[in-house]
Amino acid sequence: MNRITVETLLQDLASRGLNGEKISEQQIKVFASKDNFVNHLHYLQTIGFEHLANINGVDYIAENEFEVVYQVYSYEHKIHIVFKVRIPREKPVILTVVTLWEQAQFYEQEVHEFYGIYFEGNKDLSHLFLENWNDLPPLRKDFNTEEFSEKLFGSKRHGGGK
Amino acid sequence: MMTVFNIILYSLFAILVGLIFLGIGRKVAARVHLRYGPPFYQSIIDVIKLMSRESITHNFVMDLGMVMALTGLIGTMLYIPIAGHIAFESNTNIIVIMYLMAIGHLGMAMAVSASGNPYANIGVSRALTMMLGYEVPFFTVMLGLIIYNQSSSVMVINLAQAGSIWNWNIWQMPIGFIAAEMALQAMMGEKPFDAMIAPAEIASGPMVELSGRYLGLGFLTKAVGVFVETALIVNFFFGGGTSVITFVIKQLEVFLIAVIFDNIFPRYKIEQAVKFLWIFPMGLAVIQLILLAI
Amino acid sequence: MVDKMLMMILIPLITAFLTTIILKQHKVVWTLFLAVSGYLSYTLFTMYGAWDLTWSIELGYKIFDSNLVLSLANNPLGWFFAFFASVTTMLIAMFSIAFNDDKHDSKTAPIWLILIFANIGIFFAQDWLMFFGMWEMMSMSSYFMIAHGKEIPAKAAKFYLSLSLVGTSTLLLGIISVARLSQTFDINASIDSLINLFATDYNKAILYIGLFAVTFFIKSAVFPFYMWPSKAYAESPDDFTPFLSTVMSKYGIYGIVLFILPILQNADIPALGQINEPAYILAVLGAITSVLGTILAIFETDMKKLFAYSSVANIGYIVMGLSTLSIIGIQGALFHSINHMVIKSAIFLSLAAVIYRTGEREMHKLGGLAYRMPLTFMVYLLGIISAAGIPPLNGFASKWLIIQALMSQNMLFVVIAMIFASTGAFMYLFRVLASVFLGQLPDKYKHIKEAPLLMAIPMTIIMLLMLAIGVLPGIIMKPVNAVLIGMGYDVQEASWTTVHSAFSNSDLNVTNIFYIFMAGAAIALVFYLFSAKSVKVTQDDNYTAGELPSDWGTTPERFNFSYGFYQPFKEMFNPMMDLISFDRWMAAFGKIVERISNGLSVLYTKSEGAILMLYIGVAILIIGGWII
Amino acid sequence: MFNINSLEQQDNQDKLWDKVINYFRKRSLWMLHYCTGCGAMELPPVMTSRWDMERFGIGPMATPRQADILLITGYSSVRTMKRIIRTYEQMPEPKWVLAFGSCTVNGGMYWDSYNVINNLGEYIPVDITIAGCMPRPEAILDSMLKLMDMIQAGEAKAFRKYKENYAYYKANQDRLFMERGPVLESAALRYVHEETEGGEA
Repeated sequence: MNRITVETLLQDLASRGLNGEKISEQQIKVFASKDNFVNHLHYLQTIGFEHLANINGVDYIAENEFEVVYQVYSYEHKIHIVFKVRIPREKPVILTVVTLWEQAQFYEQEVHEFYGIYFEGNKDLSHLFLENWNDLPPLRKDFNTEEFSEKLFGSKRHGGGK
Repeated sequence: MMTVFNIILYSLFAILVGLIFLGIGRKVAARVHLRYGPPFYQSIIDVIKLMSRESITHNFVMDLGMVMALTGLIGTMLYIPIAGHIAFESNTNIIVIMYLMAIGHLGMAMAVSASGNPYANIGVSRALTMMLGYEVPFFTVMLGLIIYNQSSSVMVINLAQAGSIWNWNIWQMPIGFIAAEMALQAMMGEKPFDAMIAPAEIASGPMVELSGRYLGLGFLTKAVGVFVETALIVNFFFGGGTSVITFVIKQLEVFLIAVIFDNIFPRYKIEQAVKFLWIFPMGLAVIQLILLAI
Repeated sequence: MVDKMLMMILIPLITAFLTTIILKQHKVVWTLFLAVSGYLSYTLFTMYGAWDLTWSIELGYKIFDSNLVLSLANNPLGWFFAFFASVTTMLIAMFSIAFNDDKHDSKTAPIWLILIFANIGIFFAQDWLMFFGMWEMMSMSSYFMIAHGKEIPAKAAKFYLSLSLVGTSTLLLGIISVARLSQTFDINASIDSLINLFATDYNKAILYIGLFAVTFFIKSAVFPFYMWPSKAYAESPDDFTPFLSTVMSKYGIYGIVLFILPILQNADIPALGQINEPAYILAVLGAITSVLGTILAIFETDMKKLFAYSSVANIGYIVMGLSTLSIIGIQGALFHSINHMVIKSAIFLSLAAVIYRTGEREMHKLGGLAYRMPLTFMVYLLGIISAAGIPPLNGFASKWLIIQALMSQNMLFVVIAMIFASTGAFMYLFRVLASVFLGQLPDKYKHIKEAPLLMAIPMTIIMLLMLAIGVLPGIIMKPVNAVLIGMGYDVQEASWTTVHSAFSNSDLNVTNIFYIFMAGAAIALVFYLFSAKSVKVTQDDNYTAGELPSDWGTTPERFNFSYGFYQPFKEMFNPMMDLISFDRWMAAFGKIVERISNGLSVLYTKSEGAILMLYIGVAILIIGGWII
Repeated sequence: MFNINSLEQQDNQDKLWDKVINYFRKRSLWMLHYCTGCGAMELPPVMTSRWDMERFGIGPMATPRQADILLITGYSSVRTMKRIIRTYEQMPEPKWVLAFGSCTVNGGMYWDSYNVINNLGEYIPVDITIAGCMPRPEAILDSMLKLMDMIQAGEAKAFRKYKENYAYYKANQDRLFMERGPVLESAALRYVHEETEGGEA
């Protein structure tokens, strides 16, 4: 396979209906819709982006949306793709990519744990880090950690001084 | 009556000397690390503290085993001539010494296994494997000594070296001495042969569940063990000693060599250690044996 | 007054037929069995010193111009083995009463009685005909005993039988050749004639000795034939395994001491070092046996198989001791034979008690039984201390004698093998202790009880016996020396406490070691009692880096570290193990034969090894008969 | 002879004997450093040649069974706390706890985190806390010396406090570990996915 550069990759993706932006010579970001992003990821995998480094969640509370970010890397082309998918906050459901990358299991579990995003098709979305957790997922912006800490751990602002 | 008094005296002497050796060993190790180090009597403080502390037992086997361990080592110690003196009338047979020492190992292994902690069992499995590694070369060296002197008595071997410093066996069989030193390093569980302890890896292995009095007894066992092992080397290769003082000083030298090696080596995996022991010390010991036989 | 000798041999036989009639009354059967072995022990005890006691019958045939006579004679060596064997049998018999109580099983008792009959016959046989007949009887009855009407054991027994067949055919061949030479079937005469043969035809003499040696090696599982005990011991009934290991493994040793040793010692064989070439071969075979047995035992996970290999290793020590051809070596070997009887019966009986209570033979499925069965644990513990040859118990003095003998004969590399084996013994002995008796107690064994009283009594007796022999080696050494005097060696009467060595200033007072051990224990106890008291915690309260193992679904069985106990060590040996695996050799050999004789492949489809051995046996008979 | 209860019955017992024992105890402090947070980084300098803790007989140990001091080096999350408590309870008496850094006093920079406990003293009894983020090695060494003084004077008895006020500590621990309902009302906003695929067919 020919060596893919950032520019050719962006063109290629644009032809497939994906908006992208160049960040640096070795990094681009791509925006996809939640309906067909799995196909795009699968395409990326076939052209050499075989490494899924991480899955992140971002809470855009002002826009009432969650963003799920897939960090995909190619050792062959030395390009890092930040692959972003937006989903609505009311119904945070997205398809799983465990079928493409096995390691996505743990990333998805983590994102589910901290944002409450539901990955459709992932068989096991149990807790990884939090024990005994019954509250709102803690990294959502509408979760009030100070109040939580105060109620559970008895924390005080300024360490109780002033 | 005199024998009873002697036995008590010799045991206490060995324990005390062993503990002070351990303390000096820590001090020397500290100096190798460019530290000040603890006082030389630190090990005695440690043992008294441990003895005075609450301890945790899982079942009766633990008590039985730890007492057995110290028993075995003290029994071994009583068979070793110290600068020609011996606690009671005996022939100081080498094979008796080797086998009596084994009861200490068995007791210790049993006590720690009784805790049911897998770390302890891993440690014991490694320690026993290591034992097979070092006993064979060490015994091969001793075999050379026995054949050379036509006697399996430590006392006879000791007396044969009396007189000049050039009578010492270290000059008669230098290759065997090197082999014995390597085996001794493993026998004392010092690096590079400390895979059975490995604090960072298996949580100090056999000692993982020992606390208070059990660890105290373990320390005493270790102290007597150090005394016995160094005393054997001194008797075999350094001509024993004219007085108790010179004997102990020679022992200390042997011990400090081990401590210094301990501080400058990394750790072997257990199978590497056994392979090493079966190739180098064993090879040297066999070469020595062949040289003697010719 | 009926002949004592005849009575002794007939009573087991008569009882065997009697028990077949009342087989349903299992309690009566086993009690009869105990009574017979008790009677034998008592009779043998009274027979000590009466070396002129004989019984013989003329058959009225003539071969080689001599009358065929079946005769039994009381001789020191045979008495020595027979007496201790029957004492051991008595203890095992007591154990068997309780062991077979639950299962209402008594079908093995008659065969066992026939085996005892053969046992007495072998040890007191005066001529080769008697010896051979009894030997064959022993092989057959032990085959049925091992199989005991079950399928898997029958396979192991088949293997054992086919090897035995090789053994008996070579024995027969040897007997015929030697008898042709000496013109009589008398054992002592044949020894003399073989000694003479060495002066004239060295190679032929070696060949004849080799024929006998193969038989004895097979029965005692010396090196080329080390593999059958692991199969046969493991599958035989649990109460019979001690007998198999303690008594039956000594037939070969008895044969070597009886026949091969006097020849090697008295014949005119060129010396090699301080001994001679055949003795060196014997020593090397013994060394290989003990090292191999040890290594194989270390890797075994089935506890009965493990101790089968341990028995093999111990036979190796005995053979090494015999091969020194010196008085101390033979003393050590005979002493160790008896020690091995005592030790192995202690170990196998305690394991049988464990199996009786748990029904489990795989070590890694057990654990923590010391807290439920403390007596069994103590018996086993003392057993392994003895077996490892640690001083205050009995295994030490005999090992010490053997090592001293080997060293004084300058057999350096054999000594190294011996040390390797006895240090390695420590590894496998401890493995069973840790896996079966220590560690976490699996939930399903939480309510296990101590072994029943009738099992506990023999175990306790054996435990005390080990201690007694350990403290006072004279208990065995006196008969040993009496035997040696009877065999014509120049030895003093043994002392109660001291064993002697060939080296200067090296005699050993064994009793003193016990005192010193007690002194050490007293000092250690002072330290122990002087310290602060301890708090008892539950068995599962372990340091696990703060985790609760139960959180991760870890059961006590899985928490025990016992399956791959010596995994790193094993990995070191893996390439070697492939090379020495007899099964693989036989399988590979069998496959080659299969390929060659494709038409006959039906014969080889199942258990190639066993059938192949059978063919070898038949072939030896045919070829041997032809040559002669 | 040696009696573990001597601390409890101190008033009735011979003072001299306790002083002797306390001397040995203070001169041989073995620590289990539970490396929960960044504080563990400050221990190597204290142990190695710059400050050399071993000259006071203080040394690291691998398991709680052997250790006298439990070092909580920094913040501890709820999950870690469970392990700390188990470790603490596995230590034989007498035992002491040294809490490192601000995090163990009031949460430090993690004071409003959703999973870091604020005050370690609520869950296990702490003998000495060292303030600072992170405390300097000098401070650690100083605290050790202070602990030694306290042991000699018979003041370091927090482990007895744990026994006496076990109900208080246990209640605090249970608040973290026992099954509990939502702490905040906002928990109602959680998205709970309902399987719809099955219904379509």
